[in-house]
Amino acid sequence: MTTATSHATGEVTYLEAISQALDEEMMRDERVFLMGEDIGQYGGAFRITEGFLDKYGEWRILDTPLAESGFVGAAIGAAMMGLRPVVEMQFADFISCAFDQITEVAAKNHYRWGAAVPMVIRAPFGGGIHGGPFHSECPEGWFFHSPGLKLVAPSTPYDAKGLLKAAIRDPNPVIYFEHKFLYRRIKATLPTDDYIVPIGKADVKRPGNDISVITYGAMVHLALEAAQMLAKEGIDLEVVDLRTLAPLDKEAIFSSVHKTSKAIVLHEDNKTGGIGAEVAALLAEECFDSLDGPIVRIAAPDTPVPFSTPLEEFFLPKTSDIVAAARKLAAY
Amino acid sequence: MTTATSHATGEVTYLEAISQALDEEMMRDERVFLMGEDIGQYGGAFRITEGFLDKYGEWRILDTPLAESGFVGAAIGAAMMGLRPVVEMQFADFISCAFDQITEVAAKNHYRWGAAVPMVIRAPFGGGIHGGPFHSECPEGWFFHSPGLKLVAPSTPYDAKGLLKAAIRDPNPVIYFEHKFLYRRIKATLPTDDYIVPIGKADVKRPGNDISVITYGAMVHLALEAAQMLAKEGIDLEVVDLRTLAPLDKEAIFSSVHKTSKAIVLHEDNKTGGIGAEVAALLAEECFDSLDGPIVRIAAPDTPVPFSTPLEEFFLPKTSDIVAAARKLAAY
Amino acid sequence: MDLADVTSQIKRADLLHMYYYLRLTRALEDRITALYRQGRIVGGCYTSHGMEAIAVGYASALERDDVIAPFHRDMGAFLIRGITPGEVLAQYLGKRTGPTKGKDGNVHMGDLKRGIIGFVSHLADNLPVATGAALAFKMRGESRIVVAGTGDGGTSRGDFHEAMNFAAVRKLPVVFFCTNNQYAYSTPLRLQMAITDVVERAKAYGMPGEIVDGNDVAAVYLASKRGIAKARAGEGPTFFEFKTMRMHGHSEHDPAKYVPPELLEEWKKRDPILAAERLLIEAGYGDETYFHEILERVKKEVEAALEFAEKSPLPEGPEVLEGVFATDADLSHQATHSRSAA
Amino acid sequence: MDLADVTSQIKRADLLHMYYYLRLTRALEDRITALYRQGRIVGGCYTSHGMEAIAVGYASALERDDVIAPFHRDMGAFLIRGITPGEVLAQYLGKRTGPTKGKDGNVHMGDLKRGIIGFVSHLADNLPVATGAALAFKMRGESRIVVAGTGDGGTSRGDFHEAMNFAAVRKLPVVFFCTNNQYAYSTPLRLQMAITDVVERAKAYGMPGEIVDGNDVAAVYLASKRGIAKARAGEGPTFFEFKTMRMHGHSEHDPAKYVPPELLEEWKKRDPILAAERLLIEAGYGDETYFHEILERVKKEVEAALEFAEKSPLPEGPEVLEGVFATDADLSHQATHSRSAA
Ligand SMILES: Cc1ncc(C[n+]2csc(CCOP(=O)(O)OP(=O)(O)O)c2C)c(N)n1
Ligand SMILES: Cc1ncc(C[n+]2csc(CCOP(=O)(O)OP(=O)(O)O)c2C)c(N)n1
Ligand SMILES: [Mg+2]
Ligand SMILES: [Mg+2]
Repeated sequence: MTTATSHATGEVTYLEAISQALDEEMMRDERVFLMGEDIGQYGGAFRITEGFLDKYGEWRILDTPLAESGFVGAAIGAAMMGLRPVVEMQFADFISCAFDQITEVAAKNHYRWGAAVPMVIRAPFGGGIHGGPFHSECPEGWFFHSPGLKLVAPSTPYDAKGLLKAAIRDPNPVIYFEHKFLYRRIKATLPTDDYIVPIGKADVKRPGNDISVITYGAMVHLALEAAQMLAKEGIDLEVVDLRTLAPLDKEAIFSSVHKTSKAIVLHEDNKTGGIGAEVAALLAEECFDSLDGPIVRIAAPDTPVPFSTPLEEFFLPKTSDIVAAARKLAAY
Repeated sequence: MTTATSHATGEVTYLEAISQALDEEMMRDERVFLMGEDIGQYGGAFRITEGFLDKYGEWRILDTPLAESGFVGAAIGAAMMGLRPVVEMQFADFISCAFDQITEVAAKNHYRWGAAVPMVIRAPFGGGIHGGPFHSECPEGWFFHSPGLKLVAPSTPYDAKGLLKAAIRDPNPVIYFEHKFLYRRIKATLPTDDYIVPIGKADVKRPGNDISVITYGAMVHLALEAAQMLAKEGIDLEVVDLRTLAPLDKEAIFSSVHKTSKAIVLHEDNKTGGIGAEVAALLAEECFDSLDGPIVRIAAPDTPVPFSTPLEEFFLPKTSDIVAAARKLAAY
Repeated sequence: MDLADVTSQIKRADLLHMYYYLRLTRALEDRITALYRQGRIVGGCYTSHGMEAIAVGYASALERDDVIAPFHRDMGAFLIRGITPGEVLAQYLGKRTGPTKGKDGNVHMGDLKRGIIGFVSHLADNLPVATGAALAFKMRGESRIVVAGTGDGGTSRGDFHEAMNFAAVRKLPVVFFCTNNQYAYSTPLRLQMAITDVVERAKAYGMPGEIVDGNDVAAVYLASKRGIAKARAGEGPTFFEFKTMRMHGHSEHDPAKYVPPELLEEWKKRDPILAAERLLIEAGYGDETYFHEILERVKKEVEAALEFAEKSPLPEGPEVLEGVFATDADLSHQATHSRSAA
Repeated sequence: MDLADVTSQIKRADLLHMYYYLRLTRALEDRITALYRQGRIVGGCYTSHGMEAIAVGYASALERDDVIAPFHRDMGAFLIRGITPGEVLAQYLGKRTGPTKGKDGNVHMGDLKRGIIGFVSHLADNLPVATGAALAFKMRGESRIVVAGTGDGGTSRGDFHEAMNFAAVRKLPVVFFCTNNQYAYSTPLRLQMAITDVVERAKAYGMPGEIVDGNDVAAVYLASKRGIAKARAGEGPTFFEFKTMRMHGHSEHDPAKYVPPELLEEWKKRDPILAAERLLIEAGYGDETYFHEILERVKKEVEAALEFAEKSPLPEGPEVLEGVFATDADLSHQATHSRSAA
């Protein structure tokens, strides 16, 4: 397995960045422990905790029965008693089984009676891997509408590591949406020193002057691709990576749109009631005077994630969708 | 109890309208049956099914164990086998316990393998009754982001009866949000004939020319009150009652805003990620050219519903909020 | 329970302590009920009337650093863990001096400093949470334990199952109890489960279970002591079924016409306070004069508490916006490790 | 099982029918595995290899109008209920001719016309659904029953508990089974539950339970028949624990290094197909020639099926948008009442 020293060198994947963050936080703080299905000997469905069992033992790498509500509830209790649980959903889709514990217990405890619940739920989410309706979901929209929860969704190895560390150190319940499609597809060289990416701060992944593309997760890469293509046509996209979905970095969103006057809101989640709706609503509310065109949303249609290849391809937002929308908006 | 013939005469409350709809549908169609906690001998926490047990027996008025996921799941199975279950949540808040069954099973079955799930979940929702964080919630925002579900939320006895009948006759899972605050507070004389209010159709509760207030549930009455006050100042509000929350009646929303050019989106649910965000986003996307001012959202702040009277008063949107926002928007 | 068993196993002072809390619970809840009838209470009103022995019994069996996850009829446990009658009444009146500062109501009182996990309406939700607290104690090698409860109704929920199973698999230091008071709201046991004793549920988890007379405070206390000792010794969880009867409606608004009057008559004879008094008399630990004294004392305490609560300020509107998220400072003040250790 | 018991209770034709389906299941799943290794399958690949007797046994015990809610290793049940190998392979290849028309994958096949409730990934979610189907049959006075299954892992979920309890309370015509194959993914039983026999779980619901050799198709069949007969007679639900062993990884991508090789060795000797062949020989119902014939036959069927599947069209992109909501017409075509009645 990776060790703290080996973390320093060479390029790492998005998946390895997550693994490093967990390892380093566990070494830094003995209160940090992991819970979930098959995370021990097996190293997790995606092998993110491979080797952790040997290093940390079966209490800090705690294999649970198949019971998401039960182990999320247990994480809440452990967090209140001073531990720092990091719970793994085998797939983000199964978080629906723990919905009640997350929204009614974890999210509300501090507000109701002052008990902080410092815990993280890791949720491997998103499509593009032929997972079908139950292994490809983007459940962030549900939790976005639940005061008391923080939501993050990194798009790069750097952010993946830094946001996970920040999430573990946060005094609140944080759902960490890690995009399965990115696991082994992107790489980067990371700083050798300990660092965090602060929760609540968006990041301009590409500055531009004509249109703001506000997005997160795997879609960031599509937006960057589209930006590159459009640059040749003289359309200059600014790509704003939200990184934190709740609470939204309104300042960053507004300041981008104040500059560009036009906005495309992009996500892989279903369109209706997605986080993009809130971003668009905020812009229509707070930046109305700056807007030089309609706010365009690009998102998956309002259906479950279909299984078969041509269906999933149709379902997922594409670079060409962004290009087409940007051209139209630029001409507006 | 009320009987079919007694349904014809006199004013009925919102609560009685619901009760009538259930009774008439049960008489009309022997496949319709009710499930839930304490709906039998006790007649339900709000006494909506008082007397039903004697009339329909303990299988059609089926008292369940305290297990929301279990009985919603059972309703799904019964619906697929040809029955028409109407499930009562004792309070809408407890629907979180059945979240997984609703979003993963009921919502997706027809899409995935063609099995229609004709069922209704009645969810008594909303605040203003000193219920605190677990007896006052507006959970519609969560389900709004779940393709395959229909959501309705009547604001009057007429709509309450007509929408419930339509929901029971619909071939899909429908969540029926009935506002507890309205139960005994509003009355109306209803038609003597069988009628439905079609799902998917908004209703202009007050025509006006200056500003569209797009809202639903108990807030409709605040909007009407505000409209009355503002009329004296020469500000003419149009009050659009969505009635159906999913799928939204886009045409009605757009045509109102095409006329007025200004929109206030109002709901009792938390602001961020609420249904109002989608309405605002749709307007910013599709009616941009018609808009003569920012889209204003009025909603509860992003907190759980607090218990103590001054807190709950502060939390809930007020008529004065609408009046103030409308004045400002009118002057824009 | 047998007199000799009681006197040999429970100290006089402990029994008198429990008697006091039985009386205090009853006096406080009776006052709350009266206030409710006068329309002075905000929200609903659930009491433990006739079931006081359960909370008083188990909470008396705890050590200071232990933690409870009470259910909604455990007033005695709140009091024994140190929430004052004044705070309780402030909570019921929505005052800022209540444990939730007006954010939540009635029995939804939590306070980590006093080892109380705040009740969540959604029944059984706190059982998994309790297993997590126990897990923390076990992982840190502390000798603390958790006692977590539910009603008969709550045992039908999936979270009950998932919590019981997890606790058993990991041999966590937790004691579960079920207050079997024959009804869940209006729903009788026969419509809730196809077993007659809730304790049967424990078999599904390989967990030892025991039926205990929930109206006998000494029996509840001694059973809890046994379960707690086992949990503390690393022998894992135990499940107790405390048999009792709900003597009022589900909440005070409920006339409970669905309960056969004979059943109430029968259980009235087994009132836990009367039973405790009989026991104290037999043991020679108390007499009518003493009981009267205590009664007067708790009445006075409750009236003083009400004065405190009534004089307390209501929260102000903008406080709504406070506390959705915890800060680092909040967290660093959070009582988590053993108080003795700290 | 004892030979005399088998031959006295099961007709020769029925046993041969089961043997055929054991072989067909194995051949089909072996083919799917091979395709998976060639990268020709869309998505994951879970099989019932070494556990085929369970689905074949219970599905053979059903009447035409009964309904199943299978779990994810019940290929034999799909086949017996009438989903053709061609449709199965079309499903695995994401073709429009599969039961979900490409909307969903692999074992997520449902078809009300054939009495199959489509599998949902979320384990145990379909158990409450199955109780609802049984409720419909009971309310309409039909003599139909439901068989619903889960793995050992799935019994840890709350929905298992809520379904079992509800079925027992209302004495619904449903038979529950658990395919106890020792592991949930990589998690051994000892980390899942503190009991050694899953059947203990039934006691929590006052439900009769039985342990059955899941590798003996005759035993599974006869046990299912007993449970089904009781359910049909209005005597309520039964729970069967079918003991078996998962012989491959959780899915074909999983080398299952966490399984001790001895365990696999031991269970390999108990392969359900070999066991069935021994039984058929002993009973004089079949011999090597016959077995060979069947083997050849199912291989051919599978190859023809693959040809069908491969030739079938993929769905087209815009079909994504179809079917989110059902129409009145969809509903009126839905097979719900007994097929005999219709
Ligand atoms: C998940 C959930 N569903 C419904 C309710 C509404 N409710 C509150 S108390 C109650 C009955 C509880 O019965 P039981 O657990 O036996 O406790 P008791 O009130 O009898 O002491 C119900 C149905 C709830 N609080 N939580
Ligand atoms: C609620 C839920 N959580 C997690 C998963 C991921 N998962 C799929 S199969 C499986 C193991 C299932 O074990 P078991 O029920 O014993 O069935 P087996 O695969 O052993 O036949 C897991 C954890 C899931 N499908 N559903
Ligand atoms: Mg009870
Ligand atoms: Mg298994």
